[in-house]
Amino acid sequence: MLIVQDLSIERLDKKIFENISLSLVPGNITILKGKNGSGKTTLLKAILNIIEPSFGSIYWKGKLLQKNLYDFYNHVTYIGDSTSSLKKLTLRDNINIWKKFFISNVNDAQIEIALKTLRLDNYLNKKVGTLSFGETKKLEFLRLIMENKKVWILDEPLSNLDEDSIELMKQTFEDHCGKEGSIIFSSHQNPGIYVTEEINL
Amino acid sequence: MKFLVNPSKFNEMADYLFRPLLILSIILFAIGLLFSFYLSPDDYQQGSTVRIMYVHVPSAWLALLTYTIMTLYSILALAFRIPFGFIFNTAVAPIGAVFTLICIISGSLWGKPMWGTWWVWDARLTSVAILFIIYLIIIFMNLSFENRIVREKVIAIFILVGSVNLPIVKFSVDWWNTLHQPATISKLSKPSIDPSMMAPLIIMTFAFIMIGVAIAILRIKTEIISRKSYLS
Amino acid sequence: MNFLNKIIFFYYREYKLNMSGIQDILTNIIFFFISIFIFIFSIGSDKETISLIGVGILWTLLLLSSTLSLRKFYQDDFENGNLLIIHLNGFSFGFISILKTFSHFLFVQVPFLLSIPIACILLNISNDKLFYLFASFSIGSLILSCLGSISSSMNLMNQRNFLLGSVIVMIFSVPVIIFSVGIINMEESFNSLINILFGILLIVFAINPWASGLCLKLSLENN
Amino acid sequence: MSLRFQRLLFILLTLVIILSAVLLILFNTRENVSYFYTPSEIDKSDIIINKIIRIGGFVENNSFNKISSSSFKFKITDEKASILVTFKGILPDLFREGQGAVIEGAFIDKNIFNATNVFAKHDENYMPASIKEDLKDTGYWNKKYK
Repeated sequence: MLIVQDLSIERLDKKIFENISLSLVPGNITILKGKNGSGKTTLLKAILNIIEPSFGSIYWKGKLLQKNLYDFYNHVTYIGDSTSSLKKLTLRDNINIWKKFFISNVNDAQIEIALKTLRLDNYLNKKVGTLSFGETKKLEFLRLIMENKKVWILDEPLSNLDEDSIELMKQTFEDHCGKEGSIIFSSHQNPGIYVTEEINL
Repeated sequence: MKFLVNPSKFNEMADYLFRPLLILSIILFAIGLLFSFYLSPDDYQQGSTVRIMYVHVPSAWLALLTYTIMTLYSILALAFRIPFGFIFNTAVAPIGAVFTLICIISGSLWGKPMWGTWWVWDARLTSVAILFIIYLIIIFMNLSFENRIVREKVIAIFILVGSVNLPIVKFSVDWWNTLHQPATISKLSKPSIDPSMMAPLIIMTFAFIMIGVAIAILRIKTEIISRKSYLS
Repeated sequence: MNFLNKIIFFYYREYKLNMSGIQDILTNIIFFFISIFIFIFSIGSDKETISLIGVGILWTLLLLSSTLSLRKFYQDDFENGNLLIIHLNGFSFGFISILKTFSHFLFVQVPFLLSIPIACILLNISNDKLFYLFASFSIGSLILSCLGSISSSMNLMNQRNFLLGSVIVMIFSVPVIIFSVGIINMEESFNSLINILFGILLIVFAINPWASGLCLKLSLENN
Repeated sequence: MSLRFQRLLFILLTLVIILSAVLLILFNTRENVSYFYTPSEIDKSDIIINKIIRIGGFVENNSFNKISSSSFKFKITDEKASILVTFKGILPDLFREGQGAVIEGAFIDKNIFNATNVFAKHDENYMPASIKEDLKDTGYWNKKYK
């Protein structure tokens, strides 16, 4: 249960955004809308306690975020604008690393299904560097599924994805919210996803 | 004491202080040079080569003093979030570098007659050379980071890490009985320097301090102005 | 318990990243031997001078290899966002820098240390010095890894002049080299010199998490 | 363990490590890492022939004799032991008997040290030449001030 109370951030005495408040209740989706450079990524980073807000505060489970930061991190997955899979290694290695490093309880069958739905299953032995950018972006969602944490914080998840991938994205968002998960993501176009709260920056 | 921490207060104090400081330093330099070249006697061992001491020793003190003050301001800036510390670091680094350079050049000029070589790989000399290169790195860092916030803080962290070298420079003479003579003035007992030679040394030190502070005031003011224009 | 697993699997990831192919280790060692050849050819191959400066050559190569591999520390993970993901996985930035320092020591410096005996034969260094060489090199390379971690974390946001990082490592490694070469020349005062080297290692190891951690947090904040 | 307590623990740990490291270094530098040995430290048994070392001490009085225009022979002493030194080259102008000096070179045999270069070491006392004369007449002059 994440609550952000009239957060405002200044960088080099330039106001990026002012008293933004939002609350992330399990089961709902929040979208951050705004033009490029309107501070969407800064807000997401502030929620992750990477950026220190100049005013306002963020609460997680009732306590100040700084107090129980690592408990918050246990429930959060973050997908940034850059693809985090290791280009030098094959897809299989990446999956192994993710499975081990995130100690994820997702079994191989589920990964198999996810790969099929993302249509990445025949690239298992290819190096990630050879995949197209769209495919590596889809790979990020595989990590999302493998970590399977409660809170998803996504930065521009729908950029350069093709039609049916966006369709697939909506599907996974609904499943996740169904299972008491919550999502906050930023997007500069209008994705047409059912959204419970909308923040315009 | 607010002007040591607050930029606008510093500006007021600076306008008020700068002119007298400059005049005073010129006067002190004149007297100091006069004393050190004509009015003070030769040394019983070294003869007139000892006069280099009147430039070498003050510049060495100033080099170390500048770095210690920069370390203090870095701690202030990082731990207590006082932005003036960053302004001070960027402004004063070249002044410290120049003092260290004067110290090294005058030292090697003095070393030639006394030790027989321009440069000896000796604990004190190497650590002063490292100090000089640390100053240079601080200046280069000022030029190589785009983002101002990152640049300031990384420089402050580097100054703190580099301050490990300060005690080495200070105590290198006592730790390793090296070629460089032990500290003359810092001895708690009667300083082993004759009053007639002490006078020019003190005058020259104050002259160096005055000129250093005057230039520092100028550079800090320009730094404050450049930051304001950058922001508006 | 799973915190320990996370650390083990962090090293599994580092192992995969650095040692994905044999060619990574081999290039390091080939680089090492070719530079020895260059030194020998340039200085002339009479046994006397080489054995005199053999240790100096080894140390310059160790320093060179640790400065060349500065990018391996944080630069790649920083660019593709993995640094943040590792942090979100429960490691504080200071702890990440400790892990990264050891991984750099394991995957860059250790192959180097293993090839010292062969280098000793090439450089005509007598075998009884081998123990001193190993002692001073293992502590020295750990110090260089810590310094490398500090300087590469400082240089994350420094686009224009990346060489500054290696200059920072070299400057702070001067006392290390003075003492470790001292160890090999003055065997009789071995235990006091090795203690000094160990003291330097403790200082650098204590400073590393704070300096690197702060720089990593700063770079992520202003990316 | 709350985050604040953990942070305090790390700060304490770092300080303890740094303190012990500084003590370790200070203790060991005090021992014998000297850029040069004094004559008494070099006992005759473990002299290693032609290993480059530095020796520091005072030039023994009336031990200095000039063999040729550029080669000299003198003794370095620290009032406990003295070493015969041969040197070819130009002596720094501060070099005199009774004056502190540091020589760099190697032992060519058990008791002759061949110096490659000589540095005149200057102690930290500065005193005008004139006062030296008065002190001499009044007899306060101690041997070291030569």
